[in-house]
Amino acid sequence: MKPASTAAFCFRLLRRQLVLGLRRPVELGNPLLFFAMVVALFPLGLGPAPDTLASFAPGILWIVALLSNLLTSDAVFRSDLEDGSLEQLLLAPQPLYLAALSYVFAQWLLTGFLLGLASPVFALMLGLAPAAIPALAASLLLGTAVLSLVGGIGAALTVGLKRGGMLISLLILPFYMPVLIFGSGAVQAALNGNPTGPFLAILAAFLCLSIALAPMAIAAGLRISIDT
Amino acid sequence: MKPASTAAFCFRLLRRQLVLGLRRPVELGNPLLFFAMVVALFPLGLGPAPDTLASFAPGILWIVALLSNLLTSDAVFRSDLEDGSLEQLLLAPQPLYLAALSYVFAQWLLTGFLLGLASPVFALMLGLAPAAIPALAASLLLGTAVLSLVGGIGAALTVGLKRGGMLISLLILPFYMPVLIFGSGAVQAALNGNPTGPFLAILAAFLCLSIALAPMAIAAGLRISIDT
Amino acid sequence: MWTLFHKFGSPPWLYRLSGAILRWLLPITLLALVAGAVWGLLFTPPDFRQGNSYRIIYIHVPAAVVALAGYYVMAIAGAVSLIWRMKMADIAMRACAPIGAALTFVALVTGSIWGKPTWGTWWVWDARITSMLILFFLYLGVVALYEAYENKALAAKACAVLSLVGTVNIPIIYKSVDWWYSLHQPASIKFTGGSTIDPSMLYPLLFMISAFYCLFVCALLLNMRVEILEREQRTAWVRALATERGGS
Amino acid sequence: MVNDSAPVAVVLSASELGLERGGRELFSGINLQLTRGQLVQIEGPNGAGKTSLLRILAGLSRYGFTGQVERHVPQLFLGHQSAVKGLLTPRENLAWHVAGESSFTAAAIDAALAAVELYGYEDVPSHALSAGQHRRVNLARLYLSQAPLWLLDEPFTAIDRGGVVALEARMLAHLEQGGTVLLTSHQPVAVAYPLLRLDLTTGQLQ
Amino acid sequence: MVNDSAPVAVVLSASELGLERGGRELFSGINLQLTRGQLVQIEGPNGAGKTSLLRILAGLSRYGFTGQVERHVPQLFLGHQSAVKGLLTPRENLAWHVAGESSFTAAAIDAALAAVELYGYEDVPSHALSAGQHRRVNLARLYLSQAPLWLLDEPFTAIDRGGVVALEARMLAHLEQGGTVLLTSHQPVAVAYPLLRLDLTTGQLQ
Amino acid sequence: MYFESLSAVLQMDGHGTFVWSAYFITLGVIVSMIYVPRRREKRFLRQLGGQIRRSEGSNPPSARKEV
Ligand code: HEM
Ligand SMILES: Nc1ncnc2c1ncn2[C@@H]1O[C@H](COP(=O)(O)OP(=O)(O)OP(=O)(O)O)[C@@H](O)[C@H]1O
Ligand SMILES: Nc1ncnc2c1ncn2[C@@H]1O[C@H](COP(=O)(O)OP(=O)(O)OP(=O)(O)O)[C@@H](O)[C@H]1O
Ligand SMILES: [Mg+2]
Ligand SMILES: [Mg+2]
Repeated sequence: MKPASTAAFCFRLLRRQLVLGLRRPVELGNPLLFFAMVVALFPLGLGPAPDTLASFAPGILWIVALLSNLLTSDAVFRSDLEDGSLEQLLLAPQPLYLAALSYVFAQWLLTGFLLGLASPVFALMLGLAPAAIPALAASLLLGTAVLSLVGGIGAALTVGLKRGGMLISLLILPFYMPVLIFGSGAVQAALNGNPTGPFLAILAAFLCLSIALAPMAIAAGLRISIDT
Repeated sequence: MKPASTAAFCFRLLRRQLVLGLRRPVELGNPLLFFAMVVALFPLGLGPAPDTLASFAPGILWIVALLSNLLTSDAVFRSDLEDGSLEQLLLAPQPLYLAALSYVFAQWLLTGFLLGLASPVFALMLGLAPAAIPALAASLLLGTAVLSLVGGIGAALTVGLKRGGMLISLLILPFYMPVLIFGSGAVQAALNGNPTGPFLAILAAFLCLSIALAPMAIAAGLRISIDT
Repeated sequence: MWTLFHKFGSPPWLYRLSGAILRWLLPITLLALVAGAVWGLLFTPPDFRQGNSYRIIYIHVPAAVVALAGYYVMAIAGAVSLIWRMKMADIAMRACAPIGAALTFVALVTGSIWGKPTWGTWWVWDARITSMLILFFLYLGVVALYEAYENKALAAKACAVLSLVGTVNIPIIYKSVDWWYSLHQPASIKFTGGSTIDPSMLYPLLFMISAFYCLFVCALLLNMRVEILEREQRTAWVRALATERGGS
Repeated sequence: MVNDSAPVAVVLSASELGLERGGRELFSGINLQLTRGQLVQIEGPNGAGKTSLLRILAGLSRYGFTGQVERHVPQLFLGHQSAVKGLLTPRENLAWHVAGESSFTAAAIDAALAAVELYGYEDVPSHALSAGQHRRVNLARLYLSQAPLWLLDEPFTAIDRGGVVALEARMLAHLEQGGTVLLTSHQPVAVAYPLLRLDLTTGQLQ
Repeated sequence: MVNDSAPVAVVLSASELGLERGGRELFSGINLQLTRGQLVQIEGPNGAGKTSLLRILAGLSRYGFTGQVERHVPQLFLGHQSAVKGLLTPRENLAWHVAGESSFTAAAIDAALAAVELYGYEDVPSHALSAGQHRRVNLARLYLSQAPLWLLDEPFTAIDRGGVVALEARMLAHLEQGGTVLLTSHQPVAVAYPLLRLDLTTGQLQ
Repeated sequence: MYFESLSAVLQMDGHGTFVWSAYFITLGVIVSMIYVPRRREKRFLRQLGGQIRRSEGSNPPSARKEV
């Protein structure tokens, strides 16, 4: 038997995950709805004064993006573990590193990517200055990819636990914090008329680092999780 | 066969749910840790200036409480559906209304109640004036009970769905909003030195209303969800 | 060298060695802690700006310093356990986490008590404090992950992965929090520079820091001993020990 | 609905049951009168509609079928899923069972667990049990419950040969005490007792 | 590790396997040499450790057991869980299977689904299938895969009698082509082929 | 010694509550850091010893293997 070529296999996995996500908005969550919902909560909770809201919009938008990523990360591998697909994935002859990357990439496309695309609308709802919107979208697109990769590590380590609850949020929120700082920093810089390039460059560096390392940690975590 | 008395049955259910929650100490600590971490995200996202943080504190704390409730109420019935316990619950001769109430009560004890008790610490971390802390704790204790009941309706309606659940939890969200408004209003009133009694009374009225009605809706939702 | 490495992998050897070390290290540590506390509390002059509340420094700073170092000890043990599959490294890593969490907790609580008279507030979002809070979360994460796994061999592997991820990340977290703080530049509150500290305060402080390091080693060994016994409970030497000492 | 006016012997009656699933008619015109002391096996290949019928009879499916069901006595339903919580021990699973039967004594629970050969596993978290042991926890309810009507969906799944024999003996005892058993199974049922078969295609009890 | 230097006939070898779970020794000293054309059934009551052994042999359990396993050929492992996604149709489940075998043609997939009597259900979401049909989707992989070594954990669960006969025929064909089958089952295996039994208590292959 | 009297030590110019509570909390944590593992070790050895004596005295009632 010759196994499927690795590229074909990864593409197949990606397609499968995307179809699953699109068939079931609950599972991978509907980050856009969550985002909209929580953005709507902020004026209610903080009071609707437009100027304070606008000045805090970068932080608020980034925090909400981070939370919506946190919530959906948990589910990346869970259903596959429960129905036995994960066992089969680990038995596949192709490198698990790339399979893990495919899973995370699909998750990012369905959450961070969509969110980055839709963020201008929410930014306008909170009264963010239009000048800062490109920086917001760009930082979200880059930053959420890092979040998805890091979140995947937490998901892989906790997926097999019978008594894990939402342990994942404890594990990965600390690792999310640098992304939050530089992400909201980029938008703030754009608001203040400073160059956003350095911020985006740092986020891109984070992304390179996590593309290189996170799938390895995910693969290790999955092997541990599957072992009862 | 004489079935167990209804009171004994409810007590048994409550005990079961609490033990299930406590078996995972992580699960128990989780709402608290989640609360702590998300509170820590705000200074990182919005900047550490103490006065702005303090002025946002009531809203921030209430939004975080609401989110952590939203996240945990989704799971109230899910594992019971997946392992078949929910079928058995619906076949029990005792009134489903009370069984539903037991489930929600256990969930509230493990989330909202703990959160209300721990909220003063987080309030101090965000620099909330000590005078507003009793109002915060009281409003959280009352309000999260309403949130748990309302969240239970959403959970019951969506638990059986293979696809599309997020939409219904979106339908539930409008019912959360009055709680958010009056809850953060109570804290704001205490901050400004106004009486908090009226706000708390309104929250208590919400609570009475939802104790009377929500379990009925939950029971109806469960019957629908179980029917394939 | 290689034989030493193998010896460290041998549970009964380590159990006996740790017993021997603890027999003299533990009393010394406790004595040093008490001596340092007395020195700091009674025999140093008060700070000219903060008065006597600065005496908290003799527990606050050592706890913070050792807690930070503990994370690296834990991560190194995790790496050893993953790469060489050494059981004792598993155990060391597992034992670091609760100790580190406890010390971080001490640093945060004493700091927050210190903050009240000094800055008039229990908490500020300062760079150092914020990153220490994050470190606390990291430690709790390792403890919780370990507790959540039922199979302790797997738990150790999972924690090793997590703490390695942490080692890559901690410098990043620290740098970004520093940068975040400098960006916002709140003028009202500032730590004084540590370099201007007077020798009459510095010596007891250095003494206390060493005592806390010893405390860390003692607690680590104590925790490792229990862990060794629980893991090895089916081996002959543990059962002999149990009949001998637990039989009464 | 539990209806006390019916003659005592009839424990469950259904008339003109019909069901359509995913555009296929699974069965129609099923008339069923279960009386005390009957052992009935629902027959049919995979996908015939056995589980669907059982859920209708138990009252779990309430919409989407045609016909009437009347339940006259308390019932015990064991479905495909075992209703066993992995985080609870077998003992806790039985003691705090959600089906609302009378509270069982600790001795009764231990006896039931011993009967399904889980002696020594009472205090192990159920997720650490093997597939068959997991199902046995659920089967222990057959030794505890006093419901006269049993509705069992594939009770032999994952059970070893000794376990199947014990289960058949338990069914026989129940039948001889005047109980009723309605079950589905792809394995032959070897009970020394007259076995009626319900054919889903014809709707006839033979 | 797939090791090509071994003699072709040996597909899997294990030496001195031992496992302890929850304070109980499940088995020890198991030595196993599987060669081409062998049909082996692992025997033992519920909780004996059959599933645990199979997972060790497949390479899914990597910690906590003693002994060595060497895998010389690609394998097909079917476990207790079916690895069938409810949201995908049977066709999609097979076409996008995660086990990384070669990409199957649509015709091959349809033929396999027909072989497990799911013709007409190819495009139904799998969660709308009955218990047996759900497992059949997974069994369809036996008609698609070209792995010489099959590790099957209770393949007959929830399958009706006709399905069991078809499955046995498929196993026979695989064995006659030089394949190897290692399975656990509480039901008797009726294949017209020499059946070896692995007794977990003695560790002997008979 | 810097202070003149015991009450001066306790009060520390009004900062006494802070300083002493910080020291006592630290003391509590340190004591538990040392005490908890020691107690766990003792209790574990006692339990295991008892278990061994029991299994030597009487055979386990079921046929399952106890290691
Ligand atoms: C609740 C949080 C904390 C509070 C309120 C706090 C408060 C203080 C105060 C008031 C001082 C004296 C500053 C001065 O001399 O003006 C101080 C010193 C110090 N703190 Fe903290 N602290 C906290 C957490 C931490 C943490 C987590 C660390 C460790 C990373 C830390 C490390 C230090 C060090 C090294 C000093 C002495 C050196 C210096 O004076 O700059 N503190 N702290
Ligand atoms: N949710 C659903 N939506 C649509 N069709 C369904 C649904 N659930 C089951 N079906 C269909 O109903 C039919 C009968 O299913 P059922 O589970 O009753 O079969 P069964 O006789 O119990 O089979 P098995 O022996 O495999 O358990 C199947 O053909 C299945 O496709
Ligand atoms: N996660 C676990 N932790 C502790 N013990 C476990 C765990 N999983 C299984 N066991 C124990 O291992 C033993 C063997 O389990 P296994 O699943 O291998 O049995 P099996 O032979 O496949 O049984 P069955 O016929 O019921 O499927 C059981 O006694 C079970 O209690
Ligand atoms: Mg069925
Ligand atoms: Mg098994």
